[in-house]
Amino acid sequence: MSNRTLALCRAAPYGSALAREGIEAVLASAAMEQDIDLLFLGDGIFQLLDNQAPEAIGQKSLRRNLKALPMFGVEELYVCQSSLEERGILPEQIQIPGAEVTLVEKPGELIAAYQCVLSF
Amino acid sequence: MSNRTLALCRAAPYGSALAREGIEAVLASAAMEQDIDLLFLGDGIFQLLDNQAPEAIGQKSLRRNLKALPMFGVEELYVCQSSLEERGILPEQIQIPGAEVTLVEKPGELIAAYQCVLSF
Amino acid sequence: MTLHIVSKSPFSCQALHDCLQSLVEGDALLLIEDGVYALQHQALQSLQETRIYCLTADSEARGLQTSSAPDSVEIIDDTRWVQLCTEHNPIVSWFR
Amino acid sequence: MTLHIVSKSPFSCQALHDCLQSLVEGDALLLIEDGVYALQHQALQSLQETRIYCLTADSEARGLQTSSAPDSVEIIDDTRWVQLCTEHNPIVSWFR
Amino acid sequence: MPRYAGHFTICTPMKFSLAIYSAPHASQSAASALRFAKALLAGGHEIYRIFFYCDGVQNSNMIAAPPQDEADLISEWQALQQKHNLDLVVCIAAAQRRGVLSQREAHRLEKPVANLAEGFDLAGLGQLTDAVANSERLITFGG
Amino acid sequence: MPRYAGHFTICTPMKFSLAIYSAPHASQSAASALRFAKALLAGGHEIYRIFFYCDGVQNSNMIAAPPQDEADLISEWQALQQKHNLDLVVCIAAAQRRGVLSQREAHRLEKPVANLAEGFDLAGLGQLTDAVANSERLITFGG
Repeated sequence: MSNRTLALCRAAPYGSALAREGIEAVLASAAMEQDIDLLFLGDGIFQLLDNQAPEAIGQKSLRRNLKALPMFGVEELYVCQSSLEERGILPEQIQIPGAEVTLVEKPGELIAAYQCVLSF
Repeated sequence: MSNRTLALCRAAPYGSALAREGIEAVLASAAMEQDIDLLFLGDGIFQLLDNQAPEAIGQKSLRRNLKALPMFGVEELYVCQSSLEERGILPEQIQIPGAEVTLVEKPGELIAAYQCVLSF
Repeated sequence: MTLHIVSKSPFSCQALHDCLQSLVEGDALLLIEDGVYALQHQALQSLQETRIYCLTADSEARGLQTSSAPDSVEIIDDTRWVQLCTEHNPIVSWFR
Repeated sequence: MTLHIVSKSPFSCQALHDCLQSLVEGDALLLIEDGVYALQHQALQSLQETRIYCLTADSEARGLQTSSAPDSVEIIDDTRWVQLCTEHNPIVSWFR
Repeated sequence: MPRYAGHFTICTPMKFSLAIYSAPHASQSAASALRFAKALLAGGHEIYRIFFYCDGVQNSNMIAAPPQDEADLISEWQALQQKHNLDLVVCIAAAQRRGVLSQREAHRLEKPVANLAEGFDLAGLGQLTDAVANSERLITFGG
Repeated sequence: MPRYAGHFTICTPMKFSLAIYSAPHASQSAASALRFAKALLAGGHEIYRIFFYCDGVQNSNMIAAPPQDEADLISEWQALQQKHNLDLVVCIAAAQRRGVLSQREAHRLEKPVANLAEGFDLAGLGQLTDAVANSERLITFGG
């Protein structure tokens, strides 16, 4: 049995551990060659912002983990367009090398295409 | 030294432990005869709702703890008026026997009168 | 069809807002834990096309008057919760 | 004068909203942790009378462009944070 | 007025897995998960796995001692595990960070004591992936 | 453009207390509290007490073992305590519920092991009240 899985990433990085632990779960899944896609929605889009420098707050960069995604075969990242707009973030601020960012107008339609959704 | 203290209660009951642990801290303080007042603001006003029946979710009634406040000398409860209105709750739904509920229009002015604010 | 489970208060958290942005016609919405405070929130009034469910254990715990909730809300027990989960796929939790 | 410390994102949490409802003229607002996302939020634009501070460690951690923040925002280090706490009383934390 | 409806539909048994992210006392969601698990089993469904992640690993901390009149979720999970032979898996990395260790992990990490409750197993995130792949429904309890 | 201002004002030392409600790894707030405590001490201020409440009690769980490249807040609190003789008080009721026990509590509650880190003391909520009464500033770190 195999299930197409969507990781729904809604947590901002650093303030809570959820963003990091979500990406770790996605990487584990991708390493086992399970089909897994990511949808960044709400504050989750802040995970993708460039120029993160969390050393002074004693944390490791989460973007380093995100950059590992393409190496594990996750090459397409879905991003909720209205979440971006609400936060005044431009698409060029959230690029991940080796991955294609696809803006999603109707996240509900994307979600409906999966058998399993893991919320983070 | 003694400090006039305000407990700022913003958590809804049951969903998280913060509402309960906040009231427990207030009761401990009142039992030691420290001056402590309570301001219910935001979802904290839901702590005061009548007819709570949390047995089916495996919890004890938080209102029982609130009803103990007057016995420890806490007889005045401040409630943010706009928080009530935003949530469609009427003042008569949030009465605690033995305590007087005072609606507060400007919570900031109340807060400014205290030396210490404990947030819950 | 998706089942959306919302467990946080719409008055203090964006969970319901984000969920409603992700609703598709035919999806169902289940309110649990502090999510049941949505019964007091106007966002539900606008949801004409969505079946809305609310866990009775959670609304009773909080002393919420379900009689003032919109007609479209069905108050359900845990058995029905399980059944909703068998009837829908995927199941999406909105807990922050 | 009160120092209000907000540590949650205004886009997902009511902390900043509740805090602003409780601001009095002369109060100061300090953004820490996910509270620094308020730099991207329009709520700050309307605060003409309030001194606003933002922890540099937290805005840099998150890659936020402080250059686009309102002029009224002062980016501060931990030493200044301590000083703000000595200068204000009470100190109110808004963390949910 | 909302509708109160009685439902007695009999449905085909399904294979469920749960992912639990919250500690027993901090939020209600672990308690909700336990109630849901009981309702699943009562309804004749199969629980393939319950995966404890993030703060959810605290559900397996055997030295938690809630007051007598409060729910004791850890004991309840253990009782349910025994009765239905459940697969209760605790994420090993999340548990290490949060101070939930098996004897073996305590030894390996040179910590003096272990506190993983009986009935729970430490394992990697692969067990979550495996649960997703082998379950018809996966439900997340977080927050 | 916001103003970047240098401030070198010397201020009178004050007596601070902190209340910490969050576990080390779940949220950033315990780490913020630690940074703030260090800045307080560096500024010549006095810390009357640090009170760990709610999930904050996990800051004293000695068997937490974060990976080498992640912050180890428990050790950092201990080091700060030793250096400055800090009064680190953990709420005994909150700790019981969450599985953080001293030897004495473990014995009393008939639990096989204890995990309270050295440098921390278990005590009642009265110690929070006392901190409020005896400090010029109290700051809450929660969420």
